[in-house]
Amino acid sequence: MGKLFAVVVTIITVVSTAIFIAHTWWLPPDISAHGHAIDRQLSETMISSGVLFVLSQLALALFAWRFGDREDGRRVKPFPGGATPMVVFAAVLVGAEILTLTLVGAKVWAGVFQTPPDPNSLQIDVQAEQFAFYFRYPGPDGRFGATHPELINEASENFFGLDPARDTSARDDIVVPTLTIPLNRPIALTLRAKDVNHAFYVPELRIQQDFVPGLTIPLHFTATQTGRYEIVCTQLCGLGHYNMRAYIEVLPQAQFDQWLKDKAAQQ
Amino acid sequence: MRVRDLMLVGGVGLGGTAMMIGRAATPPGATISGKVTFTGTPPKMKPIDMAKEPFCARLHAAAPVLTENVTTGPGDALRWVLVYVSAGDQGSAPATETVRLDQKGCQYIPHVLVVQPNQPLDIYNDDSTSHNIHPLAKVNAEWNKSQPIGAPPIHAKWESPEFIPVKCNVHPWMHGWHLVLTTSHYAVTGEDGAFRLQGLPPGKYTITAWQEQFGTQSQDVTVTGSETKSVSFVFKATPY
Amino acid sequence: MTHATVAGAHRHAPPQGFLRKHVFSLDHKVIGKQYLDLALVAVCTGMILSWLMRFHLAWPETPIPGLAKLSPNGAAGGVITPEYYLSLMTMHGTIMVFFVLTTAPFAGFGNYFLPIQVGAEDMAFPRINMMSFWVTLVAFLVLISAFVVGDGPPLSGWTAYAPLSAVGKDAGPGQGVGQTLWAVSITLFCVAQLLGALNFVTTTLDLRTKGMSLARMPYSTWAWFITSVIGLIAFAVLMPACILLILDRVAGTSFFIPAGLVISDRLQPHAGGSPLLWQHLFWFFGHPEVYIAILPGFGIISHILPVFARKPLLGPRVMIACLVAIAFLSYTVWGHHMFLSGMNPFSATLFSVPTLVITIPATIVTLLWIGTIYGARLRFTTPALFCLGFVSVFVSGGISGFFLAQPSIDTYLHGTYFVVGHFHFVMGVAAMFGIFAATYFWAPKMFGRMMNETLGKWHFWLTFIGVYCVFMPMHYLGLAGNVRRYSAFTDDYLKPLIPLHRFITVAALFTGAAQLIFLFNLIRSRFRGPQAPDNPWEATSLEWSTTSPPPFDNFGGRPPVVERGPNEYGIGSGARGVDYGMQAAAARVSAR
Amino acid sequence: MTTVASPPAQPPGPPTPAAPPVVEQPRPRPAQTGVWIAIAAISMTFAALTSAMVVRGSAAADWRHFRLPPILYLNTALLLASSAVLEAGRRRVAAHLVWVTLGLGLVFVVGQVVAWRQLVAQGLFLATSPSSAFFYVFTALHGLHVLGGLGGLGYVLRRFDAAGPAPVPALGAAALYWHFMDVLWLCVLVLLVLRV
Repeated sequence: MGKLFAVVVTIITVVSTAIFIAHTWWLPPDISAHGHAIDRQLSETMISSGVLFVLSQLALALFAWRFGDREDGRRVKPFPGGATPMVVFAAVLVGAEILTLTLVGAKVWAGVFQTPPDPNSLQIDVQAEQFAFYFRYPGPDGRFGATHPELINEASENFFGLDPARDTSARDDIVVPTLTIPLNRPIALTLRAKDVNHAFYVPELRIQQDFVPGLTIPLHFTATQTGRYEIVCTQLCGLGHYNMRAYIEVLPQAQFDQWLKDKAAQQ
Repeated sequence: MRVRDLMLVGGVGLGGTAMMIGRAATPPGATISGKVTFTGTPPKMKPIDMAKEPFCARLHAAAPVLTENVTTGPGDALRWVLVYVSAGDQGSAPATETVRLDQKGCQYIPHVLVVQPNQPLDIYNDDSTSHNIHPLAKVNAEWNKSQPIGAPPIHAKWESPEFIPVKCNVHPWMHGWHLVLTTSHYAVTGEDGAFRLQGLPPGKYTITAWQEQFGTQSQDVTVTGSETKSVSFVFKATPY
Repeated sequence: MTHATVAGAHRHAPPQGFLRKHVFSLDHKVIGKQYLDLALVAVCTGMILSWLMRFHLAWPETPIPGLAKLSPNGAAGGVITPEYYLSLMTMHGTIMVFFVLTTAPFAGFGNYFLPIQVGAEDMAFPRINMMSFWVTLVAFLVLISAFVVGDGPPLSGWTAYAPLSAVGKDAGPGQGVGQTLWAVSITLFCVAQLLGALNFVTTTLDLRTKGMSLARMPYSTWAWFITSVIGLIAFAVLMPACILLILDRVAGTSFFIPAGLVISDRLQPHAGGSPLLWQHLFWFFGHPEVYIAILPGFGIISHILPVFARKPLLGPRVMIACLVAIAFLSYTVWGHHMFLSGMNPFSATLFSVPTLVITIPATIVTLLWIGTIYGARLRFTTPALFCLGFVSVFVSGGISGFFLAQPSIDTYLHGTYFVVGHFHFVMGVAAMFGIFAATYFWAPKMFGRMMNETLGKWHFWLTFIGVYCVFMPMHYLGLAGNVRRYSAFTDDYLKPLIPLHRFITVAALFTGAAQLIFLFNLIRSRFRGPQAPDNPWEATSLEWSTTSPPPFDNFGGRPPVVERGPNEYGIGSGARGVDYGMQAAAARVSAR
Repeated sequence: MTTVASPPAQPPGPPTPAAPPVVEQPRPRPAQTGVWIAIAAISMTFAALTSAMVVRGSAAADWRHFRLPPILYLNTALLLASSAVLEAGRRRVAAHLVWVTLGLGLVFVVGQVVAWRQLVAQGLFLATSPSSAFFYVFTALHGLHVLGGLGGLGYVLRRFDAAGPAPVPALGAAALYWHFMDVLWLCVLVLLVLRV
């Protein structure tokens, strides 16, 4: 029975680890300026904790194989050195690993979430609602119109509650359901929720952030590859949660300028 | 089964307006007909970008669907206006035929749907995506149900007269109306803004026109015999 | 404390009549079994819910036969609606976390064995103990009633994040009456667990028998004791939070609902509340709750493993120190659930450090178990296999904690199946393995009959392989960015992952079906099978000094006098024969 | 709480031949211990609510300050008096003093209800403002715990009536709980005076 246990645990360990190593299922390619640091942190954690995982599972398997009761009256053997050396060793080893991970990881985290956005960033206002994202560009006047929740009217596509009748800066605001951004330019989003908690997650951008009703939360990044990717909601927001998505369209600067001009003309 | 359904939908989509204007082939009695128009600048009918739901976005890739809260037609006509007898109706037999609401291409078809109390209403999902129907009723019982792909039609009915806004919680742009009326004399204007109320016994009636954004207007009309009277409504429109 | 027969207040006459004996009993053993029966009903319910979810995820458009009849609202034509999926998920999480993982290892086994293991006749306050069970039962019934009342069960998850959980029925089906029932149920549950924990702590402190010093308490007793201290603090925080949530829902207050929310086209009449306040209060409870679920498992494994290794636990004092350290640290880490919640990003680093530090005691505990096996004479009985399985799945689940504890990596993995795989391994499966080990180990004591070993081993192998097939792939899904709490995977980038989901579903259905073996074995052994001797496993702790099952007052009026610690295995010459020293001399008591 | 009397755990091996003499310890009093533990849990509950109040109040534009109903101070005096009476009752093991405490406690609860009615008369309801909401929540939750304490006193009085020795441990535990209700109320009152 002990040998069977050892074999099963070994097979499980080897297969699980092999799939991780082979990257059979893995992160999509990174398209952000900051993502490589996160990927490196992930790989380092994967290696160090993977070693711990394999060693402990194999030790468990080995001991189960070796130390079955053969009813031969053999005396039990104490663990070499008792608990203390092992405990000290484990504490030092894991402690060192934690220290490294924290020091490096805190730097990575701070680089993404604790730095101010580039002053030349493109400002885009994001509103999450059940169950869609809407993106607002300030339009030719460079100013966002004020929002009034009581004026929100989805039937007339007034998703942000703008007041074009009285507020002239609101008239040229461009509101679209697809986040269209230029390549290699810092983007600064302000996240606001209309109703409940939501989240902004683009796996390729290696970025995720919750929307919290009542708060305006900044988020910034730079995309380094053109293409069309999905933005998904990762914070349970109600019955349509699974279908809450938008696309992010990364365009070369010239194409983006043209797109913005076309949109402004439609307002 | 599926094909028949689709044909039925097509039929309703095309002929829906006509069916509602002329409910029966010239019944006896008087007729009130006319046109609903607007003055001033109405809000733009904005194209709806359905990028969030790729299935629907593909359907409308060539010509985007426009917002329907204020739908205008040639000659300043106003579409989707309900015209009905709000006072003076002597009552009629309750309607029993099933009314059908379709969700097709991420739109409610028809946008404005009229039923009488307890008239059976079947709601179909004709899209390859999940929909949600949430009538924001206040007098009647409010409900909120999703209809996934492959789910059977939802059988509903409304008990009391009420104008109920209906929304899809999953697709923010999907909006429609369920108008529950006790009278059987009503019409919803088509693209030309025209309406026709038929089979009215002689008497004095109040005719009311209702538009979801501009509100209501009423006129008193007296008819005798089988005459045809003409009435028109003009709503004042603002751009915002 | 040492004098066992503490005083008249707890000594009560054996009850007469069926109701007093088996239903409204004050006997901690009956109450413990009642908790376990409740947990059994709850776990079956919770597992059926997970089956429905898994089936729907693999084949979202295929009708499930019979479901249309059971739930015409949630699944017309047998196809699960998105809101019904979320309801199933919410109920699965709530039932499993509260009514299984808290109820079985802590309230159930703790109730039965804590008093016996310290040599007491009963809990310190038998009446409060009984009340605690009945309030738990009412809480469960209130929660379950959400299936049949109103628009169905709530859909905001077991974490019930405000404002989704606070604004009422505009937020969707089930968010009306259903969500209120949820909040009431959890409030009641908190009250019940506070009463239970009060009993556990008092009993441990005051009712230990002669010679039972703190250092001689078995590890399971230690774990229950520490768990109840955690529970006293955690449930005392969740209860007022739930009360505030109820008030937001029914009385129009705005504790958690900010101004200007437009939900279902309606401007909500609330102002100024803070959604993050709910998250802080919830996770201040929620993270320690994870340890409430798993620490009894730690204790049970540390208690059982030496029995079958025939060897004392390696580093007993270190083990207890680690349990205490984990309990203490569990109150400093709740923010790691909120790295991306919009709280100050600087505090993410502050919460990340203690989270990573917790891995030190957790690693040491694991190494102590593995070190205990070294040089042992392992007897591969079913409970022993579940102990070994526990160590394996705990390692697997614990390792993924390394990733999620780091905000920089959590930026990518938060809200994905990686998290689902992690917590199912570490608190779901590991805790369940603890429960299984405890059941096979203590069933002879509780019911007087041995459980069938062959069936038990089949159950172990199928479950052990099954859970790896179910939960290991979830880590791969998470790495691929698969978002959790989705009722269907309609996103382009998720579609290639559907085959893996189908694999998980098939594995989950099989693993679930394997539990029927356990259920059959458990029920059968109450009536059939060989009579259990007093000490079938040759263990040392006090419960094995009395009869199987123990008499009404546990020791037949002769409280044991403890002479040794619980760790005396592998002593003597090593020749065949007695290789262990019992904590107290076995005193054959007359079975009633 | 009591201290460990027995020897520490022994290493594996035969038990030590001469066990150290067992020192007589005071009898454990589970009722007392239980109340101390309950005090810890209740403190935690009120601490959670206090932190919720601080968080909720820190950024609120809708926080409305109001004057506390003056009757609260009278109620405070009543509660403190009841505690003093109970302490005397505990020392003399006198049932009639427990009765007096029970009466004063009831009057306190009624007084709290009067305070609510005075607030309602001012138009301050539960949902009017977060300040009034917290006021009602704090006073109601404290009131519930006082009612629990009254139940405990009732139990002690029943034990007085029954045959047998006077319920000294139960009385001690009930008194401890009752004094804690005082301390808790004073904390709540200070918090309300400062914040509301």
